[in-house]
Parts: sequence; structure tokens; C-alpha cells
Amino acid sequence: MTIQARDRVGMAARVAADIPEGWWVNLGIGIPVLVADHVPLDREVVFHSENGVLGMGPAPAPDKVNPWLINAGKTHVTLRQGGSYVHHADSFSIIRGGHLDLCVLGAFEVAQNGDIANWSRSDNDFAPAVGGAMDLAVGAKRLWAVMEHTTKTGESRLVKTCTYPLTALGAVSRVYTNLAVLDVTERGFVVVDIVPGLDFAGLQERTAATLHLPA
Amino acid sequence: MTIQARDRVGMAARVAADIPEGWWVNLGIGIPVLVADHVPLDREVVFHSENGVLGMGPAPAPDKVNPWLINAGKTHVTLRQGGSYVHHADSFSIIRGGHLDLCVLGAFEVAQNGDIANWSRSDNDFAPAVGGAMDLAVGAKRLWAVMEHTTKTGESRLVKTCTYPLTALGAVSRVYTNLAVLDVTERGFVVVDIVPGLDFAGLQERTAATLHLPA
Amino acid sequence: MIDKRVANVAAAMDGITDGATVLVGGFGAVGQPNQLIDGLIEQGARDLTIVANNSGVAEFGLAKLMKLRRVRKIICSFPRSAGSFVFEELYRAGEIELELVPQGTLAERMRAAGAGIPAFYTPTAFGTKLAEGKPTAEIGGRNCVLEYALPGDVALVEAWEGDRWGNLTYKDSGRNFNPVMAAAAKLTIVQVQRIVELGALPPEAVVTPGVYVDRLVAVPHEGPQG
Amino acid sequence: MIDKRVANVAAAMDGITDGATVLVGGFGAVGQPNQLIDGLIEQGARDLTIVANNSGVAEFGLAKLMKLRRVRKIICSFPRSAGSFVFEELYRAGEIELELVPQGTLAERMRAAGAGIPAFYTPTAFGTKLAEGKPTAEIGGRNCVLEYALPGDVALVEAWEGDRWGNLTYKDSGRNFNPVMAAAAKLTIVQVQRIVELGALPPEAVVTPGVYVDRLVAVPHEGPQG
Repeated sequence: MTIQARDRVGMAARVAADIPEGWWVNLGIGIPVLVADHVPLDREVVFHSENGVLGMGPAPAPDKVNPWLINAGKTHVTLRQGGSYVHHADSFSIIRGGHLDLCVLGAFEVAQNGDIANWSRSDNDFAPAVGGAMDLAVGAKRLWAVMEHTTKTGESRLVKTCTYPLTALGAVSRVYTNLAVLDVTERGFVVVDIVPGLDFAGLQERTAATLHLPA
Repeated sequence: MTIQARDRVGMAARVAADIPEGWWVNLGIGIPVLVADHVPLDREVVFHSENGVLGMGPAPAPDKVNPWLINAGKTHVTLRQGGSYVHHADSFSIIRGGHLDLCVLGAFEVAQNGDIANWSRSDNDFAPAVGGAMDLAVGAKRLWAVMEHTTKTGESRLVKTCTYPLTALGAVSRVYTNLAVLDVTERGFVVVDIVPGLDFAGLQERTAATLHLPA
Repeated sequence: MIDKRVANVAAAMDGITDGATVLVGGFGAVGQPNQLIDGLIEQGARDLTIVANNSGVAEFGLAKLMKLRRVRKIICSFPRSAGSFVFEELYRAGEIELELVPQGTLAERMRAAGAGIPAFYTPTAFGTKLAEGKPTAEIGGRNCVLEYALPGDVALVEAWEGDRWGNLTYKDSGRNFNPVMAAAAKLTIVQVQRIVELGALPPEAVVTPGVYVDRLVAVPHEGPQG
Repeated sequence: MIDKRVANVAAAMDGITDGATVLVGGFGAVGQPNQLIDGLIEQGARDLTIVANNSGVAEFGLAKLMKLRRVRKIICSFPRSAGSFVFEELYRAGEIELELVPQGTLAERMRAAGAGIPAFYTPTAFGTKLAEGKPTAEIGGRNCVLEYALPGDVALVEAWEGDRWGNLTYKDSGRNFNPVMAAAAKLTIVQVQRIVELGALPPEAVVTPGVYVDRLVAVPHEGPQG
């Protein structure tokens, strides 16, 4: 049986399955923003965008675009009934004040102690951009990271210690990859599920950090 | 000639005469709130109240009272065209951020270095109330104090050093009393004007701090 | 479906524990959640710390709560309002603790709690009795006092209209401390004049977004009292 | 009569000096005061420090100001937007200085400037490269970084409607940094789609009260560009 790795949409759908009704959620740019498409509208989840939008809805029809309404990725979005606007300081008060139930961010690396690196690939980055990542990682009630399990050259992104510049310390509680879902615990990474075609040993083989089975 | 001391209304009118069009002003409770009555409506001065009202107008007619609209003294007021509401943190951001051109406060004592005492009459006060006085004294671009020149027992309220608990250090720039108007300068109190029937020597006699004539 | 509406004031009070810190909105009588305060009196929690601008008047509302010896401590800026004799008697008798805070610092400390700011510097109160014992620093030539965030376990909030997500508007000067406190507590309980359909409040007009609100109860009343 | 209206963009730019710190509203293209930025380009001030979330795109607006070598330093959270090649070239060549600030800290530092808070503690960025060299403290069990207020000499703000007192409303997500910057600068210059009669904006709907605004110019345009 071949490994049925998840593609980007598959990862987003897998994250979406774990978001219960009633949560207030921020989705980072990249794979995370795709998550919204996989939460059915009748499961009310309120999506927050750092630029001061609460209650984002799906992308507009091409002829219904409101040019004044974008998300953090600068893509046009819609506003659901019940949605509202705040300014940037208030928007980040929502983030930093611990009012969001969840933030989902992309990552370059996640360490077994929950450290996350997702904003800069090197200390000599010629023009690093951080955006709201450090605020979101520290502020939300829980932080989930979504990323490919390995780099294009096959190196594990789940590591013992991050090598890239850190975004936040000990912040990630769960990681979703194309191969597995893992909780970050005091023991380190605990495997929640693995895609069909791959077993625990195979996953460990592809992972630099030590994996654990649930207690 | 008898001393033509100003009464409370006279003091308020004297303060009002010095407020130019275009200033944003907070008036403390007591004599200061009376100042608004002496600024004609066609000289546009915007009155701010610490409970989040910008653009207060005169008292309402008895049959036009809006029970939801009060000033800092808990008296019913009106809102002028152009007026607006903010919440308490935003209201005090206006105060503490240095955005008000003027605050007028009552005082127990003002010292020649600009220290003001206006919130508590003793260190053993049984239930002292401070309200917004300390924020206003420190935050506004300029602070004017209005008070009787002496206590009921004839002691000067313009002092070398305050004896009552301080509200703010070096904050007052001008004092309006029933007898005179005085600037607080690096030299100390400089007399701006004196009521008819009293001369500099007579004013000095009633004042604990040393008075100066304008340079 | 997200639905923060509860059936009545009693249901809104569920789970408030002894020893809780309760933020109570209002400035004077305006924006004061009188019906929720009555609910708290009924509910029975004791040993409370109350954070409010004033300390209640006559013998109802906060004053009644104090008279019943349910309040251990009050944190406020202006306890000595006209008619606040219950507080004054208890304070004189040493039966209630007072933390007196300049009004702007009080608002900012709760704003900080809601915004995830554990502490901040302010020039307010520097060199006065109310800054005694607090850390200070000179920043940009100004002498400042370090003040800490003031979070609540519970906030009792009065708003004007609300929807089932908990989005709120306020009426006139009834806004005052209410939006600040709504953001600063773990459990935010709101009384509104009326609950409207989701979508009825214009997105630009929402002052408190529902993310801050836990429970919403409709209690129409005649206007500010006390 | 209080009247903050000025006749045109050129008049609105009067007195901006070389070396000024200029806060520029907007998040991406939305809420970006493009016509005021063009006015600043025309006006000629040099050696500027620009505070903005992004660093401009293509070769117009902020990017043009940078290409003309008028910007000494940019303080922002996200300089590397799609199409921001002017900044990247200058930065690579060492011809522009960058202070990279987490977006929430950037907003909060300006909010602090407007609110009279000289400094505050935040957990954001603790232990990261962006906190290197900054004072830290553990407060309530959380490790924090001390951050300072970030005031502007000038703010360039885009709003929706305004009146002659300078009261402002914003459109949808065009609000973003604009109200925060309006409060944080000594000289706040605002472009609006239209100027309305005093009293036409509902008192509850005003987002930026006129106390923060110095000059107002009507510049109707088709919507966000760039």
C-alpha cells in the first residue's frame, strides 16, 4: 500500500475536522487559510483576521467583490452576518489578550517542546517579514501548526530543537502534517493519527524528533 | 474702595474669557464645570467629559433630559452637533495622551512650583476619592486651577509647598482665584491681574507664597 | 449555532464563586448593570472583590451587596459619591478593604488585562500617595509608575442591544467602563435592553464584538437608576 | 468655527520637515492613503522614517518615496510583500534601515503613544531575535519584553467620511491601522472620500473623534489601489 499523504487541501480539511462549533479562530496565510473552506457554514466558527475583521465568510463571487474587505493574506473575502470590524490595536488585543480559541499557522519547524519557527529562514535573511505571527503564536488559547512533514530534500520539520529563528517558545500544542497529526506534550510528540499506508515506525523514520504513542 | 472679589460664577467667567476657539477642554467638578456656561456657543470649544463624552453642550430643558447622558459630575447634559462617545479607556487615552488643550480643576492648594493638591484633605482621610484628577493633571497640555484664594479661616491656598496629599507634581500653569489670576513660572507665581479694590501688596498679604510682577 | 443567550438573570449568574473578582460597569447610574447586580445578590457568592468606578449609593445594588458583608474589597476611583454611606460606614469600621486607583489607571489596567499587556508605565500618580511602594522609572524624561493589568473573574456589563453571538452596542454615555470590562474578564455576563437578530447590528456599529461575551440576558428597563 | 478642512493635498502637507517620522495607514492596499503619499512625494521632505505595516509595492506610493531615496528607515512588520522589490533592493544594498516589529507590538506601540503610555510589557517576541537586547521581566509567570511607545511627527490617514471637527468613520477593513495612527502623531493629516456636515455622523458611529485630527482633505477615489 502506498502512503496516502495528504495534499494541502487534505491537510486543511483534516484541521477543519477538529474545530468545534463556537470557536473563534485565526488562520495564518498559506495552508491555514484553506481551513475555512472545510468548515461547513452551519457549524458556526467565527474567523478572525488580524486586519480587524471578525466573522469572515467565504470568498466572494467574482462580480460581488468588495474592494475594502480583505483578509490577512490580502485576498478579498466576505463578512458573515454577525461579523464586525475593529481597528488594528483592538484586533491584536483580541489576539494577544487570549480571546481566540485557536490559531492555525504554517511553520518551517516545530520542536518537541512546542517551539515554532515560521518567519525567517536564516539569521542573515535579507528582508525578513514577521507580520502577526509572533503575536498569534503567543496570544491564542491554542496554537496548531500545519506543514509538510519534511522539506523537499527530505529533512524532518519536526525537530528536537529548532534551527531556524524562533517565532515563539513552547507555543504549539498540535501539529498537522501531510503524514500525521501529533500532539505536543510534556513527553514530546505524541502521535494522534497517521495516514493510511504508513505505520509508526515509518513515521519515526521520517521524523528527527522522537515520537511517542498515546499513553 | 472695597475688594471686588469674584464669586464662583465670576471665577468661572474669568476662566472662560481665556479659552480660545478650537480648544478641546475638560472641566473638573465644582467651579470648573460652570466655565462652560460662559463660553458662547459660537466660540466653538469642545468640552470633554471623562465618562466618554466629547462635545458636551448646555444643560437640557427639564422636559428634554436624556437619562443616558451625564457628565463627570453625574449631571445631565446635552451633546452638540459634532459630539461623540468613546469608552473609558479611550476617554482616558485622550486625557493621558496629551490631546486635551486644557484641563481646569478645582484645588485645595497650589504650590509655587506648580504642585497641586485637590483630592484628599489628610493622610488619614477615611475614604478618599480621586476620580480622574491625577490623570487629568498629568495628561492635559495645560492645567489651570480654580479656587478661593484663602480658606474660610483666611489661610492662603497659594503656598510654598503643599501640605495636603499631592495630586500631581509641577502640573499647574495658571491659577484663577476670587482675588487674582496668577501664572506659575520658573520664578514662582507671577500676577496676571488682580480684582479691583486690591493691589499687589494687598494680594501678597493674603498669599503664603512670594508673588512676582510680570518681567 | 453560537448562542450566548440565557433565559434569565439567575441562569446568567451560574458558577460565580466565593472569592471572585467581579468587574461592574457603569459610571454613576448610567451603564450600571443593576439587574445583574441584583442577580449577584440573589446568587449568594461571598468574599468578593468588586472593581467599579463608584461604591454604590443608598442601600441597593452594590451598596446592598456591601451591607450584606459579601464584599471583602473594592477597587475603585471614587468611593465617596453622594449617598454612598454604606461603603463609608464599613470602611470606617475597618470591615471593607479599599484599593483607590486613579480613574484612568483603573480603565487602563483593565484594558491591559483584556489586551494581554501584563504591565505598563504611566506618569499618572507619580510622586503621590497612590504610587507609594510601586516601581518607578524615568522614560523619555517623564517619571512613571509601573502598573499591573487588572483582570476579572467575572464582568457584569450593561449594554443596549446584543445578538446571539454576543455583539453589543451601548447607549450614549452608558458606554463608559462596559466595553473595557467586557474584554477584561474570564466570564463576561451582559444585560441588554433587547436582543436582536444576528446581522441586525451594522458591522461598523458593534462596539464589543461577541468574542468577549459569554452570556447575554435581555432585561428591558426604564433607564439609569441610582 | 473649528474647521480642519484644507483646500487640497498640497496644503495638507504644509510644514512636514526633513527627518520626520511619518505614520502611514493601511494594511496592504486597503486603507492606504495613496493620495497623501503622493502629496508627500511632491512636498519634498527627505530623510524620513516611515512607519507602516508594509513597505510599498511596484514603484508607486511608498515604493516611489523609497526609490527617490527619501526614506532613511522603515519600521514595519511585513516588508516582504509580493511586488515590494524597491525596498528589497535598497535593503540589500544597505541603503535603507529596517526595524522589524511584530504586527501587534507595532499597533500597540502606536496605541501607547496616543494613550500616554511611555512603555509596556508584552509576551510577544520573548526569546526571539526580535527581542534581542531589550529589557525583559517575568510578570505573573509569563516572560515579557519591554516595548516603548512609537509616536509619529506626522500621520497620513485614510478614512471614509469626515466632518469639519475632524470626526471620522472608516469603511470595512479600511479601518486597520488608521485610527491608531491618527491618535499617535503630533500632526494628523486625513484624506476622506467625502466631507459631511457637522452632525451628519451619528455620535455612536464616530471611530476617530476630531480631537486627534489636524487637517482633513476630501479626495474621492475609486477604491484601494496597489
